[in-house]
Amino acid sequence: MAAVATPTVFSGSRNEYRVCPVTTLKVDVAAERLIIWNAVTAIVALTLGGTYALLIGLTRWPDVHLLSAPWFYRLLTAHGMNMLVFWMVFFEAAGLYFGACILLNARLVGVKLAWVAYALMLVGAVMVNYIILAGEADVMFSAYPPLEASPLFYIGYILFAVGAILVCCIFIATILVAKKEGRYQGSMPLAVYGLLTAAIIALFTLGSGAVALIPTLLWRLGVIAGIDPGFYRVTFWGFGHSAQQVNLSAMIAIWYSLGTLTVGSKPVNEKLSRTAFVLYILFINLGSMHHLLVDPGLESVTKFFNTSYAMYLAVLGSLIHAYSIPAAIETAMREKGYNKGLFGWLLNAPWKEPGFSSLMLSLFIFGFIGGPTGVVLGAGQLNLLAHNTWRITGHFHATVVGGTTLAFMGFTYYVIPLVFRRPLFAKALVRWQPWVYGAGMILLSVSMTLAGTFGAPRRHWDVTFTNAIIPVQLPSLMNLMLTFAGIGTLLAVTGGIMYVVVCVGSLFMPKREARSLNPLEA
Amino acid sequence: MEKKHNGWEAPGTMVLVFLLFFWIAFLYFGNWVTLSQAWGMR
Amino acid sequence: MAIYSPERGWWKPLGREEKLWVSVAAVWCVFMFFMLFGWAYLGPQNLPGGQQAKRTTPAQYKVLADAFVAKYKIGEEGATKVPVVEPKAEKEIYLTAQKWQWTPILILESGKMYNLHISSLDVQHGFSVQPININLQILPGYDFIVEFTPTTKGEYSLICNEFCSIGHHLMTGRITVK
Amino acid sequence: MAEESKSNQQEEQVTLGQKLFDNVWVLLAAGLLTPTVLYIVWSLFNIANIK
Repeated sequence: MAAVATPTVFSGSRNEYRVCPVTTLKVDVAAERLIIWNAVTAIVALTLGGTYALLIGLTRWPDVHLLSAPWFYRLLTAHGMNMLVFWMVFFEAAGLYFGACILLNARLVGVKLAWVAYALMLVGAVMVNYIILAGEADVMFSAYPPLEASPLFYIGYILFAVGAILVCCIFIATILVAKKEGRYQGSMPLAVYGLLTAAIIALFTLGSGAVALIPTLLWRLGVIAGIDPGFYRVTFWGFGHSAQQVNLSAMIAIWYSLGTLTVGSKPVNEKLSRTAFVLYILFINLGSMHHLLVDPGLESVTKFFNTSYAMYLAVLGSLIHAYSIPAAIETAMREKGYNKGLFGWLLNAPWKEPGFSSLMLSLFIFGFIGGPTGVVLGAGQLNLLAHNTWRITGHFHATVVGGTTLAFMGFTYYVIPLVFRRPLFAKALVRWQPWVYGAGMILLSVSMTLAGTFGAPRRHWDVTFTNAIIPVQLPSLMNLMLTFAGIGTLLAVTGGIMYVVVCVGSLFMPKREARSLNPLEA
Repeated sequence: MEKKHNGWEAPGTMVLVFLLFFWIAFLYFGNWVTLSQAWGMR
Repeated sequence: MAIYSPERGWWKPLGREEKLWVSVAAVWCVFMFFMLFGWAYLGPQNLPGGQQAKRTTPAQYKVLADAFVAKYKIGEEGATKVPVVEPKAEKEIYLTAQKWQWTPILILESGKMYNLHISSLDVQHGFSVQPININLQILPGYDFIVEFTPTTKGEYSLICNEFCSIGHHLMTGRITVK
Repeated sequence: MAEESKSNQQEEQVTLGQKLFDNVWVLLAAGLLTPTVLYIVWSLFNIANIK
């Protein structure tokens, strides 16, 4: 910190730059290429995961019951891996390069290493997809030992994780070098701060994943005799749940960015927002304990302290963002003159603009459904009534899909004109996409939650238990909820198809510089 | 921050976050009620 | 401007509204934290604590569970002859999870306190009592001991809600409370 | 040179809190240490203590 920043921009650097005509930001061309490749790969993973989502959604709809049991479990495993890991992390890699290079006017450190990271992640993702579809890893996303998957599954998982660790290190190195070279003055922008939070959380996450998965691989290779399932659960969820906290932090960074891009909002208080991010860095990973609340062997104090993120301090962080993001939008809109009444600013907001509607829907779904259900499920005694039921699935579809995925989708509509430098394809579709996807996700996650309260288990092919030796009858209201969930799936998949059509179509639009910040006019 | 609405910077947001607060409290206590139907576990 | 660097000295006191909301949120967070412990005394139902588990192995556990079934067996049910067990005057009762069946069918007395031992002989399973929806994670190698008192009479179904390979949806069982 | 001393002066005015929040290494250490100790080590200690 004591070193004096000397503005030596460009000197001694082999990197090429272009200047964006709309934002006047300086763009490292090498980083831009990485952003494009990572983002495109993310969308391929989303397309795969979405196809599986349609098939498994139609299977859990009792009147349709499409797939056979083995294929249901197989595609559910593939759906989890593609959505929770590959789509998210590839998109976040693109986001980290964007934040570190473009927002800081900086050069990407270690371009070659970044391509190595991309290759590792790609090889890992392809291996995992292949081995699952080949039927040699019907173990779900969590892959609890002693369930056995082919060693190639774990090798793919680990290769992907190593690639992701490299991405985080490159990101951190880039912002450190940017500071040293004086590429930006003072503190980094809030959006980059959020991405830094995500990267730090990701490093813990991936380390914990390595501690879980490497011994499991050794066990599958016959090097060690076995692996303790309790040890695996602790370390795996240090990865599995924390990975969603990475998504959360990245999503919030994107919320702040979208607020600025759409209505020109400015954080109401930098200290407040940054404090919330620091609370995440410190405490949010303790939330991994949510998965272990009804596990044998852990003391109640361990469970309570960790599930509460040390006195709910990470929840406090979220509540701060829940205030500071809409407050920033409100003050920006009021400064523009929309000052009428309590909600004049909200009624006159640019709802037709896909970035803004995604932002607000994502805020709403995360804030009113995903977050609060998480707080309820995280209370130990209540978790007893919800563990492994479809309530859990409903909770994380509201957070990671209705929240994070929707925010990422909204951000894409800015990335395409500004980074890919192509106008959006089918603008009429773009306007409606966030609404269709958001509505589907609300219906899906609420139906899942309610079905779970009536006892519907997660990861389950047949809740009528037709061929079971001892018959079981679950309440008929649950069947109604399962049907609603099926309809929600169809709606959300429609929104997903709209998104993919827009993205793929845009790739074939003629290349040209953006003319406006508004993606519908660019 | 010059333009204030009756002395508040963001009164609409304040209403929204308090709605959120009551919603969380409702879900939290509402769920505790369901516990009384369950078996006593210690 | 969240995508641009802030002014140099951004460490500024919170405004009136920020202070109000942060205080409300912080009080609520602290309240929820203490209620986790509070409910342990006020609430009717709690998580099994850490001392309520023992290390075991599938082979060791099978010996205990088989002896329990042999001692109190009163009948059989279904195509695979699932034993029906009524453990009269016994506090320590054993339930076994194995692909894909909960064994045995238990007949318990309402209002009596039991130590229910649950473990798995193969992979992880999810103990789930319906329709009261009580759920526990069952691991091989861990003898999970749940102290509980069935308070309501009737037939309760057991299902498995942790994926336990391809026949997962066939795994059921029953607890009858008389 | 004048500019340099000016930015030096500004650096002095920045509060300790801001300096800590801006320090990537402090954040990194905190973010790795707290969950490792409170979640991983504590939980594994519990599990190791089962008889």
